[in-house]
Amino acid sequence: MAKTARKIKKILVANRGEIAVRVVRTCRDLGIESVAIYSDPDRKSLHVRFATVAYHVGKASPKDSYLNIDKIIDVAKKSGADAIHPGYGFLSENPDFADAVEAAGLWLIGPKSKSMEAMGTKTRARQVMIKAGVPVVPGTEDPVTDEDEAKVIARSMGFPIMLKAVAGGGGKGMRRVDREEDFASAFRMAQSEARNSFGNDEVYIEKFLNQPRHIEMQVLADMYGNVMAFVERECSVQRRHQKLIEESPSPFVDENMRKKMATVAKLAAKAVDYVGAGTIECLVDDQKNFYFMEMNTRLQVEHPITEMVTGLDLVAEQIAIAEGKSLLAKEFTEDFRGWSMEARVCAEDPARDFVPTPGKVTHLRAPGGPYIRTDTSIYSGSEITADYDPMIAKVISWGNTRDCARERLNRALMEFTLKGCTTNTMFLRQILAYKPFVDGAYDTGLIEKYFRKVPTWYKEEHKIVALLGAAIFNFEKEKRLFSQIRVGAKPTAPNQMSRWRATKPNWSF
Amino acid sequence: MAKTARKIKKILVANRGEIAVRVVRTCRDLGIESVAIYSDPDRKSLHVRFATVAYHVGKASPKDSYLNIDKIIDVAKKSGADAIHPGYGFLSENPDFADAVEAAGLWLIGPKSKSMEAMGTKTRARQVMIKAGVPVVPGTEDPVTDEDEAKVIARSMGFPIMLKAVAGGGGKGMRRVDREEDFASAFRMAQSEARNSFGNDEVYIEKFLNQPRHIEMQVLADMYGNVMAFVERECSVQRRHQKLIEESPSPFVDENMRKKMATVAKLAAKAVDYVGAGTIECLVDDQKNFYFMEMNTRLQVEHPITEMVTGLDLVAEQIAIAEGKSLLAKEFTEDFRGWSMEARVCAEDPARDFVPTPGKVTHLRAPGGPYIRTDTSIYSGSEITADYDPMIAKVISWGNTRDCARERLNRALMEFTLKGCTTNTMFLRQILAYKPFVDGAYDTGLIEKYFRKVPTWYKEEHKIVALLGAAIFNFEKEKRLFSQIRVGAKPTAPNQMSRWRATKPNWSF
Amino acid sequence: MVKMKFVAIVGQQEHRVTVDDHDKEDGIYSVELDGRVYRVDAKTMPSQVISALIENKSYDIDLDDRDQSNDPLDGRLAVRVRGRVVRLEMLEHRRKKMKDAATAHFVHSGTVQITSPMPGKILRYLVKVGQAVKKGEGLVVVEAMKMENELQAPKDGVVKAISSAPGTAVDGGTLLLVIE
Amino acid sequence: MVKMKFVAIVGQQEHRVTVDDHDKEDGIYSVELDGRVYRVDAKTMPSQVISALIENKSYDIDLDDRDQSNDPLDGRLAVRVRGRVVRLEMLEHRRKKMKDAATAHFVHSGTVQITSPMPGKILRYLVKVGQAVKKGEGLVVVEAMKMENELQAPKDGVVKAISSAPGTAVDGGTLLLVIE
Repeated sequence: MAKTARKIKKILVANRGEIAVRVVRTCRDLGIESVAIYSDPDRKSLHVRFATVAYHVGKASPKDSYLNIDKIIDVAKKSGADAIHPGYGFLSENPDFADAVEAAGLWLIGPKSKSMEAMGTKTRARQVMIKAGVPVVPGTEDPVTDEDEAKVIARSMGFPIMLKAVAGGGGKGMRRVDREEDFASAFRMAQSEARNSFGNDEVYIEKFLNQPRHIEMQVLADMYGNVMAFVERECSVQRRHQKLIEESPSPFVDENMRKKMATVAKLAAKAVDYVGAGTIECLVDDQKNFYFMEMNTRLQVEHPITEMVTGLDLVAEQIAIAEGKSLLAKEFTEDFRGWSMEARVCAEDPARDFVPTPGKVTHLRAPGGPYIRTDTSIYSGSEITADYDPMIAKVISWGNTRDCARERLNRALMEFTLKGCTTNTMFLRQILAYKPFVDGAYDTGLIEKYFRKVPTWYKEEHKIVALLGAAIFNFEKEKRLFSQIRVGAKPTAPNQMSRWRATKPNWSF
Repeated sequence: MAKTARKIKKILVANRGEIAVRVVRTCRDLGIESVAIYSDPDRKSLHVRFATVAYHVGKASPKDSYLNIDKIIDVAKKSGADAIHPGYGFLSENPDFADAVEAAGLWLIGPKSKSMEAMGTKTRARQVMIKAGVPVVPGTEDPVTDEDEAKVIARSMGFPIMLKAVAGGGGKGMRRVDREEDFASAFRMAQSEARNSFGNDEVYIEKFLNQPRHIEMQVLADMYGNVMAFVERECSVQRRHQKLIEESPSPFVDENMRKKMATVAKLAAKAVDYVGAGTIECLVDDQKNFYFMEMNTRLQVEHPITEMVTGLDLVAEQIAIAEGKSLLAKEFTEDFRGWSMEARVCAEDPARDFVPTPGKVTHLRAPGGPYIRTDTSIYSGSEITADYDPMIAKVISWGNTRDCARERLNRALMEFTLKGCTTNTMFLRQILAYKPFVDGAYDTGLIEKYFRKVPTWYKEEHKIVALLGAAIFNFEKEKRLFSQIRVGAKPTAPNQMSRWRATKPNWSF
Repeated sequence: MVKMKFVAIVGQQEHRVTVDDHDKEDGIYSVELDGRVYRVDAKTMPSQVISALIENKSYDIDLDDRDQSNDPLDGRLAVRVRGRVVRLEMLEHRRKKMKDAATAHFVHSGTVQITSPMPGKILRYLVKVGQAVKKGEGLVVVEAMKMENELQAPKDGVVKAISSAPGTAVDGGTLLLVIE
Repeated sequence: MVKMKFVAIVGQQEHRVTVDDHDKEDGIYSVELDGRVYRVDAKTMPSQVISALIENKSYDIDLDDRDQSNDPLDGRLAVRVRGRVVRLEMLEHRRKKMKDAATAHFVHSGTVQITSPMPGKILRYLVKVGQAVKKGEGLVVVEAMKMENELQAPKDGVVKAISSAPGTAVDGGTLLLVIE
């Protein structure tokens, strides 16, 4: 990239969790100082410990801390930061924040507020894209507010339909409705989630495509109107519209389709004068037709798989663009290598309807070995609080072939060992070994299909081993209890295998 | 690679530590079952926990366990393994073992015993190489046994000279002698180390080259006489002939030299009918002349840096070759990408003359993020025993440029957190930041040069922070002691910050 | 050498287990399960994990007793083996007898307590005290980790009590409401 | 609120440190070092690590007291900050006074004890009891982690005692021989 006059020396990372750690790492690699911010429960988080300096910004609730624009700008000034990296989520797509950063004389590592605005509400974005000649999913052009009116529109469109929060993103405020009788409750839930997540309860209706795939294009755009598109990411493995496993390239996309998608992605980015890293999410039907769904005007959670197949550091690219560097004329739709997959490890229990499982991490052993990357903010001794997202780690693999990347990811998830809360690693491994996924012949209905027949959570071998282990565990416990009785009922020492814990008295009425 | 009739289904890994874990990982990725062997102190090691099955083979002393050929062959048969991977060290270059494996009707993942023999003693290897037209370092053709005679030879060659164990490898039994008056003790130490390490106390004398670099060529050879050479590895960062930091490619080697070295490496491998993965180690003088030093007829510790720049899994390649597959006609001397570096993390204290620091690992946090790979067999709760090598982990980085790989490795070593024993991570980071290394202008004298002026182990800032931390630590300790006195001198609970440990009574006489 | 008998329940099935420890070697056990004897080399790892070699097969067995109350007759364990979680109850056989005797006298009432399955925040109640509810009807919405989770009625009945106000932070296991 | 005074020694230098804890907030301290006051937000991490924010600068401070004997007057700590190890002694000021008083009466003899710097095995002694040795002369070879380590005489003297036979496994700190 060409030399430029301005140089960023200190970056405030307006985020938490693995993405804050991720950004701090690149800052270190580039010799840039980093400023962490943290809420009450995050004081001991890894991003605070890894950053050069750290500032407290408020209580657990995001609006008091990670969404508190005034406070964050104040910390940026106080700490001497010259730029702010917003990560994903929180303020990353908030045009008011972008304006506030600019007004404070700081640089936002991201697009201008007007690009965010144009893409910020889904209905507005659809209008802009239609004008730019980008194909969009059939649906309402404007938000629908009245439940009965909405139901009429849905009926005329034909079920299944999708309800989507106008201000939405990241799968929140999104509901698929298959039958008219489910419409009312789904509409209310979508509105409620939208209000709680984005402070805006407007939703609109989209046609639900047949066997749709979720395929997205990463773009980078510099200040001089150059836009670069990358090899696609396939993100169809979703549960409740939350991505679980992503891969790049997609097993469904051929060279011709990739070229077309890249052209459209660049068109979309140019239509909103985009600067920085962004992603054009598309729905793709079984005929390889693709439709613009939304543009995420920030880094994606799944950006590492694009890094793995291109050798780039997308955070470093974001910083370079913010420093005013111009993009190389290189096409990463052709120049990519091998295959990469990412699995999102979440603190939730798939065997109990994915109930969240916050808790204290008593032991963590991250996977290792060839072509495995782990991005996480947890460690042995850290606390997974109920205040934030259940995603606690991303495990990323690379291989010369898809099968190779898949087997490595499977192995890495087997190695991933966390004690203190249940995670979804086994579920992720079951999906990786599930035939439609192995064959690359899947769509966003994969998880639902998987659950249509109740999965066997364990086999006879596992049951026998569990019984043997549990018997030995209790045998040792009984031996200890017995010896304590004999020497006079000393309390069991902490941190031994036995844990007769006193629980809180039950609430009574 | 071409299809073949034989397929390996179960591999016994005749090793321990990180390399055993490394091999088991590839077995998993390929769907091959693995058989671990372990000595008394290794029962809880990661390779035992990761393997499909595990067998005890004897006491801590290698000759009772990891060098016990009969026992290992016995386990291989009992477990139903069809092949043995020897890792590095231990039996990996032992022709008797290779013969025993073959005699038992098993496959060794490695070369034939006659190739090992030809390269097994340094003097023999030199003779074979001279015959094949490979340049060797000037020195004695035969072992020298008489101290006085040896001194005369050394004097005539001119100091500095190198004493090397004929059966040596891995830097053991190797001494540099700068002055005649140091010769006698060095000769005896080299003989003694050689005897203890290899059961053979023969040593020979080589001329010590001026500002020599240690650069080596990885080769792969199939059963059909095809040999493939790879981009070189630079391993000149050594302390007492133990490699500490390796990189690929070398900052010193240009395309022309690489081509020449590849040609010679293939010549060397072919001269001994080599099959499998091997490494031709060369000494290179400041005029870019290179001399054959030895061939390691097994996988190297530093093989991951070659993997990182080529995208291959060298263990998988070894297995494929053992299955009879033929090599692709691809030249990895040209087709490599970016730069990779490896640092060897050892349980030793550089500030106290690198004294070994075995102990119990109470906390481990492995580094993560983009382009960082960690190969290790330790974990929170594992034991680092004094019985084996002090190398406990390899941290490997990749980058598009050398600087990028170097900064990432530096960052990863900063993240590498181990409690329970002192490691050399800070020392490794100091070398990574040391100007001759940063400039790529270094030779095997780098570490010595670094220590010529006593390194500052810390700065004023670190001292102040250490004082503040220590004061708070003792403040809390005193508060606890005080409260205990008041409530009646209860013992301090374990696992709190304070640890007034009872030490063993001192030995008295 | 110590020998103990256990009764285990997995799902609906009952299993008999006898454990013997080795008199000389630490961490070596002879375990009889449903008539078959296994030699188990079991070593304790940090955080309630056992590294076991069972006929040389290597397993990490991860034992989680967090669901146990402080009742010594509560032998519930969640055991993870190669990623799979097996939920079971394992009790020394005399304890099991005590428990069975105690349970025999206990008559189940028609009361069901709805507790929070995870730590979180009560967002809103969808029912009122005295209201009749049908099986599957939404009762209360708990937010945890940014996801709204609707808890549904496990049976038809009437809401007898509501424990707390919306906005309250709750632990896993906290009583939210009672249906009779 | 508690306030304590400490005396610290780093190398040859002595430092005065006063620590105050905050009366309301846990883990907030006011520490005066050589006349300058620092506000330190110090949180305890597993394995004797403190995560400290000192004027917002973030440090992991890793405290190692393994070298301490069980003498309460032994305040030796190895403190690691950003990879650097600072060895120091930190004692509450009254303990320091007690220690100084005790040491004042202690007359150094010319005896030096040579202890093993690490766990390992005694390979061989290079000297005999009664033998005169010169500074820098090899005394004993200890093997640890496959490396032979020769321990050398720190001063001229005579070997007074040899503790153990070659082949013996030793811990770090085990006495190997005595020179007078």
